[in-house]
Amino acid sequence: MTQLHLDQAQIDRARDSARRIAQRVYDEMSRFTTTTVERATLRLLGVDGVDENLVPLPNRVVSHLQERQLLQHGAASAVLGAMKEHGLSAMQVAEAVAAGTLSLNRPKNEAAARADADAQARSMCERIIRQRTQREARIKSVGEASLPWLYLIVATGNIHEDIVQAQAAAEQGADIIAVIRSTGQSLLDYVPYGATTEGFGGTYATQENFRLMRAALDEVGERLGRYIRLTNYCSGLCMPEIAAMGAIERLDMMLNDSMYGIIFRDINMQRTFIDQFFSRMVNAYAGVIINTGEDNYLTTADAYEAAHTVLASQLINEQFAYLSGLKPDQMGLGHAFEINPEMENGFLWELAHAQLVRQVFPDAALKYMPPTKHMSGNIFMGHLQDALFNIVSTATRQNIHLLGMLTEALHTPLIQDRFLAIQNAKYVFSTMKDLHAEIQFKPGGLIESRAQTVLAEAERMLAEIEEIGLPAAIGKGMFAEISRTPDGGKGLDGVVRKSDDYYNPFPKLMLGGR
Amino acid sequence: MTQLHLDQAQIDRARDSARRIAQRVYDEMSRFTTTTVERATLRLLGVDGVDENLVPLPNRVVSHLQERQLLQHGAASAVLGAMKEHGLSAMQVAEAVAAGTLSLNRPKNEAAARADADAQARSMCERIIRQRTQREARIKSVGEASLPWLYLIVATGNIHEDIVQAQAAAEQGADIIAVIRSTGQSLLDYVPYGATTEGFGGTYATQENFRLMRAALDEVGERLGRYIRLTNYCSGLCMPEIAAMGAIERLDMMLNDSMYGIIFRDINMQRTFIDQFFSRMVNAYAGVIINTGEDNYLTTADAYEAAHTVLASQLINEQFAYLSGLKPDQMGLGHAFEINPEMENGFLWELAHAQLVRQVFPDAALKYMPPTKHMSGNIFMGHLQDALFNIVSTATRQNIHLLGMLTEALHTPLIQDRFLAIQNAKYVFSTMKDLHAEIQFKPGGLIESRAQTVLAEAERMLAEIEEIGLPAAIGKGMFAEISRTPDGGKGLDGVVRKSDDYYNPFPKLMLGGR
Amino acid sequence: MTEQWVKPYGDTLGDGRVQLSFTLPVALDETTKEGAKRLAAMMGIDEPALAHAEDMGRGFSFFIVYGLCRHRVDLASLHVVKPEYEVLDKEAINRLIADKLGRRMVVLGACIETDAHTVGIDAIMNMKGYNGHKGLESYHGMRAINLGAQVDSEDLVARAIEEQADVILVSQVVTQKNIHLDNLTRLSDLLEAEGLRDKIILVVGGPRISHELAKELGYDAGFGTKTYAEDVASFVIHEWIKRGAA
Amino acid sequence: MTEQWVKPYGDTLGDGRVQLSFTLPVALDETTKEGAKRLAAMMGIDEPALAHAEDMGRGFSFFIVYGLCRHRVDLASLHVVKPEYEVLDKEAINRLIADKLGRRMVVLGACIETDAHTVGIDAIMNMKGYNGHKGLESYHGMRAINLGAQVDSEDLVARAIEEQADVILVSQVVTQKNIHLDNLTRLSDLLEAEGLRDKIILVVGGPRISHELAKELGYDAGFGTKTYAEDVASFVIHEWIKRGAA
Ligand code: B12
Ligand code: B12
Ligand SMILES: Cc1ncc(COP(=O)(O)O)c(C=O)c1O
Ligand SMILES: Cc1ncc(COP(=O)(O)O)c(C=O)c1O
Repeated sequence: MTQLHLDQAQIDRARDSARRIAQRVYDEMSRFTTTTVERATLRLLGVDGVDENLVPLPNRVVSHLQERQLLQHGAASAVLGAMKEHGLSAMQVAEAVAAGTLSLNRPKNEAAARADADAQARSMCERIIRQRTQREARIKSVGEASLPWLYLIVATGNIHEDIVQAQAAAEQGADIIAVIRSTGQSLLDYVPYGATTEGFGGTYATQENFRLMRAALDEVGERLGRYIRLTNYCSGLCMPEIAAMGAIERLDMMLNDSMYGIIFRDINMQRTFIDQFFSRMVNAYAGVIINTGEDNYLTTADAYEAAHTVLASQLINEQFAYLSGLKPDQMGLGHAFEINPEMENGFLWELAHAQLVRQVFPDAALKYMPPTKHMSGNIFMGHLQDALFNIVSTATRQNIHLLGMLTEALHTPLIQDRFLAIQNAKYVFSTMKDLHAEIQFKPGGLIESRAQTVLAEAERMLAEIEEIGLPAAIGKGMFAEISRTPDGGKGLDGVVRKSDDYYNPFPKLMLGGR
Repeated sequence: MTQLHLDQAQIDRARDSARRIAQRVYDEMSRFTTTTVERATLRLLGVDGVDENLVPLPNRVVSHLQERQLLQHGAASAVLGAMKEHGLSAMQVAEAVAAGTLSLNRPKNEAAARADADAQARSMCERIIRQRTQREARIKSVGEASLPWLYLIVATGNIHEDIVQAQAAAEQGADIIAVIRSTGQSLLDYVPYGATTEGFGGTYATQENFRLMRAALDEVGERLGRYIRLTNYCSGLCMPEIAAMGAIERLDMMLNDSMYGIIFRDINMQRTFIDQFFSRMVNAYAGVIINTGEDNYLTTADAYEAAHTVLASQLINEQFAYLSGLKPDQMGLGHAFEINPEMENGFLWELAHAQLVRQVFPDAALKYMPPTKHMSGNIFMGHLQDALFNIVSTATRQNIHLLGMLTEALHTPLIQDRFLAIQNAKYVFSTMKDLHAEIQFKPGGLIESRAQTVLAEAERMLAEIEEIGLPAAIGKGMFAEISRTPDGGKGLDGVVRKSDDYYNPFPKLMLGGR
Repeated sequence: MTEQWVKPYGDTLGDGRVQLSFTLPVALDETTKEGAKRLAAMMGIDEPALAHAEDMGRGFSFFIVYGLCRHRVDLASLHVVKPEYEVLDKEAINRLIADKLGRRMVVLGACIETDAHTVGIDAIMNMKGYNGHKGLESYHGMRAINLGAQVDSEDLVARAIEEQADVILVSQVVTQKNIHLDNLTRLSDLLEAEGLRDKIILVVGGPRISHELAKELGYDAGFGTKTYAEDVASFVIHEWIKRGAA
Repeated sequence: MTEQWVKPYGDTLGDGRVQLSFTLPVALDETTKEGAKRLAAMMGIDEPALAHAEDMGRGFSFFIVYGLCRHRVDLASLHVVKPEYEVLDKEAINRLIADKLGRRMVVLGACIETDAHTVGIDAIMNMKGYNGHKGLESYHGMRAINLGAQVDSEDLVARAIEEQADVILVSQVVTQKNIHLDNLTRLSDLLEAEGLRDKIILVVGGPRISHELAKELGYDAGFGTKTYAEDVASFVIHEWIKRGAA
């Protein structure tokens, strides 16, 4: 497609607003840590496993520190201090705490504990870098998928069945496999442990499940000569821990949004902003591509009326991402083809919107979501909606292409649904291969005007948010028509004001001294 | 769509070649009549019905004249002479001939017989004009469908079941109903009689079936507030008779091609050209829109390689149509979306071709056919091929839009196949309503270049045909890769050289003195 | 009652034509194809024709079958369980509530347990409503309290007691592995345990919910796709009146 | 033989998930919907869910159903009728013909009776072939005569006598109202009547033709979609050798 005529100064103004909005949240929130940030820190320092009640050890240790009013100093130095004092490994410390045989205190020698923590953290960072290097090496040796990457979900609830489906999907042409998470996991304030075989609408995200799926995809990728990317959900009450687990197990992408949990899971907003910062930092360091969740707005709000909220949110997500060290090519900013199929000229509006997003974020790894909300049980009609989505995607050069399922309104995908979805996308992408370069928008026409309008509305919205602050904006239901308050929602009890001597070894290692 | 840059002089040259090609065939063929032209003439003069062996009376009379070496003078004056001499109606003459109680001769008073024939013919012409007027009045009173007209087939083999399906189709959105003809009817050298309930892959075309379906569509059209057009096949060995029946029963459209029978039914070419001229004259007079059959070429030849043969044939069909008095808006020149779905950029080539045809024939009522050849038993994939066809159709503003069936490779349409086809088209046409005006072709791009190439190839092909003559071109297999010779094929025995005093009252009435 | 037998219809009355698609967990070969046809035959499909058979890789094959269904059903013999009430408009409902209750009816709504799909319950409860049909919040005869997503059954029951609810409306959208059955049973058991079941009109809705299923689970009614606030409200006031009469 | 039971597979081994669509010749209402589910149940579909139900106007309704197929089939128990031969390449076939016949094999091809779909028979017979697989005309061991469309069975048999044909290849594409069965039976009866049936290898092909059907009709083999010249040629020479041996 030729470019739409957009006012670059207007884009810059909108982006500047977003930067100040994000910075203000960041400045306010960096005075806090959370239970899950500390648990993630412990995981990165080597604590894993569960107690006899299946409570993860990182939870046990952090609760212990919280009870003893120590968490505000950061979990790292207390644990590292105990390791040195008792000659234990991190795991042994955690086990002892869980067994009640060890009580943690502030380290005798804070400086030494910090130095130890740094050393331990450095070795984890090296491990993560090795995974990152291995990803690059594998892509080089087995081969890289061509753009757009076809993204498919598996959601059987059973990791072993998921593997069967994921490998079949890869054989059929998937470039990315997302293991959908069980409903409800995002509200668990711990991460389940081990391989799991029961879940509803998805499979629990656990480190072992990550590992199993990673190995399965490496195997099938080698066979197919195409590196198959693995994705999971870095959202909910354990966002930072999932990021840590993903970094260790070489996940390639993570759903990771700055506001999704607040809006769609009623998770407390302070908690989310803090967790989000830490998790993104880990993702950035691990070379993970994050996927933001603006597409979700259009499942509750109308795709035409709320188009500008998607763009405004993307600009905010982008700025939060920069603050955590993510590069543009790690930003899978999300948007979606959620237009009502009964709307006259709906296709034109989707085309305008997708192209607008493409131009505002020329270097981002845009994630484009298929129709979901207006899919019905008429699978034949649904297959067509997906085809039109595929067309817009190729015409506007999206990067990460989630495949629409003809049975979206009915069930998580059956194996044949995925098969048909891939055929749909491959047909469209091939028969329209060069369409994007051949077709031009009429200057001043409906499509261009629509894009300009959406941009102007997004600019105005961001100016308003800058005025009142992001929490107030969310309070007003400016995103997805859902309103949340700063002190409402789940997980506020996990937010802890840092003491002045709070210590965490990772930010300086991962962000390079921020 | 904006216009492609095409060389108008090149178009003019191609059209001039086609004019000379058609004129030459016309000049050679107007020295002949055929058995079916004479039978059609008799039908228009009021002969109908069958004998006890179900042989139609027009056939009995024409055979009788042929046996008596009288056919070369034209059937009209012999019959009219006998009417006057014996005080009989046309039907009574035919019955008497069939019963063997009357032998026809040259009329005693040739001039009087001709005058009677003229009078009788004039009253039939008035009847046809009344049907034409009624069509216009009905369109005005019940309402006209919006463009493109959705064209659906019914093909149960049973006229009563066809009516059920046709009315259901109209309710679902069809603007045009085509009653597909039984396989094999085109090779019958007579037209079956009465309502029929057995056919294979279609229902016999009979005057009674025409009448029943016309009434059913008038009824449903009134209910829906939309005049529903009726189509049948004016092809095969009885082309002129079908035209006559259609004119009488107010059919609105007719498949009527100058070469289809030659190429696809191996009907003798002389026979076809003569029959074609007469049938088109009747169609023109009755206000019928003809549909030509170039789409069929691409069922045997490749859609990409043979694209120019379609254009060349359309130009020839156009010139033949002018010779018979058809106006551009009665010319449903045919083309088709028959590209191999596995061909890279295939959609672009189809877009180029459809737009080329649109621009070369700006005033024609273009008939655009859906994918058929590359449809497979994978109905889900087929539904998508049909959607892409729908897109090209609306983007290039076609007039008569045949609906593609997801089960094309399997069976004549089930009621649900039609239902889904209409949903497909309506969705595309609505969601892309103004796309045609919004999207422009890149100047000098792949699409434009492709259109220019096809045009150039068509011009070259027509120049070559002009050189060697149309019969020789057909002999060389230049259309559809099928070769036919001037004396080969079925029906040559029905070609009769006109005597110098050959008389037929219709051309001068219908063409206004040509 | 006169019988009314029907059969699937393709292009001729009684032809029985149906379309079928499925996957078999085996690689494609002649035997698998025969197996696919055999399965169709076991379903009572005469002349099953494999319209399409395609290998999906990794030992899976996809099939599309057309054929003639031998079965027929007598529609006249079917007894369809559906809530019996007349759909009224907002005014009429408000008037009935005023008449019969003499106070506002308290309606509690929630998406229970792990289910977070609120769009459906919002469509019924919230002011805005759905497709131009205003929600229960807009009925001045009702006090409509929407608790939103992922509400624990315990919390819902506690709240029902607190608010002296007349009606509980629950939404269940996720049905994978039949999780909705567990959730719904759990709620009604809790209400039973609190001795509230008879006092409260208990209604469930969602795209895969039928009235029949709701009744089986001991609910008073079930509503599927394309339900509007007035449908539920009409049922509820009707049910209230019926209970009063009983 | 060890049993190999299979069931349709959706997302869990043994779940039996299938998709179904059909029309009922009645207007849509709750009873019709129930009827649709009942039909699915009669087919052995457990938990039939109406994914979609839509009125089509004029007393027709369209249904899409998903459910769990109760049936399973033991693949190991199936005996698939298929022509037994090894597919050879052109060279090998030509060599075998030279060896065993010592002359060119005469192959007559036609689309018989009302059927005018020549693309299939052309794909097998003509020089050009199909999808890069050359047709029988290109086999120097064969004299391939393609009579084209709508050939009367009588004419075909007469020509077979005249040419001393070894093989007749017929194509049947139109199958509506089973017209192909009539046509094919007619041809084989005529050959029988002429006493030619045993002398000639008789093969039929077309998109809806299976080997099983061909055998039932008394043909030597049947070929469906995606057949190439070498498949037929391999069968034919194999059959010739087998007959010689017998
Ligand atoms: C929007 C949506 C979401 C949004 C929800 C946002 C929100 N605040 O509600 C988000 C993105 C958050 C989401 C998340 C998930 N979703 Co979701 N989602 C959908 C989607 C696209 C649309 C649902 C919708 O809003 N429909 C519109 C409303 C108006 O329709 P409705 O719910 O049917 O409601 C009407 C009637 O049913 C009835 N009704 C409904 N409730 C009630 C209650 C009463 C009392 C009454 C009277 C009537 C009534 O009236 C309503 C109006 O007419 C569907 C797919 C689809 N097209 O249907 C999937 C879908 C429902 N989701 C699904 C899944 C699996 C999930 C996840 C579990 C995936 C995951 N593992 O991450 C998550 C987790 C959510 C959770 N914990 O529950 C599956 C469910 C599969 C199944 N049958 O079990 C679906 C079908 C998609 C799929 N094919 O996989 N989802
Ligand atoms: C092209 C075509 C035509 C062309 C035919 C041109 C020609 N010269 O052949 C035209 C436009 C003339 C035509 C007309 C009609 N057609 Co037509 N046509 C088709 C179409 C689109 C493609 C068929 C084709 O060429 N396939 C490609 C070839 C290569 O595949 P194939 O035939 O399967 O052949 C392969 C194998 O089957 C096998 N094979 C085939 N024959 C043989 C023989 C032997 C011995 C062997 C070993 C193998 C073999 O090998 C081949 C190569 O692998 C199909 C729909 C579709 N997509 O399939 C409808 C279709 C076949 N036609 C159909 C109908 C009804 C008609 C008409 C009767 C409609 C009408 N009433 O006017 C007419 C009349 C034709 C007649 N008298 O027979 C129906 C048949 C329905 C049915 N099952 O009965 C179809 C399915 C369309 C539909 N859905 O309605 N048609
Ligand atoms: C950014 C983001 N996070 C998470 C999820 C999944 O939700 P949860 O993990 O909270 O169930 C989604 C849903 O698509 C999402 O877009
Ligand atoms: C112009 C034309 N005539 C006739 C037919 C139908 O063929 P027939 O009537 O010879 O069976 C077609 C086929 O689509 C056609 O395009």
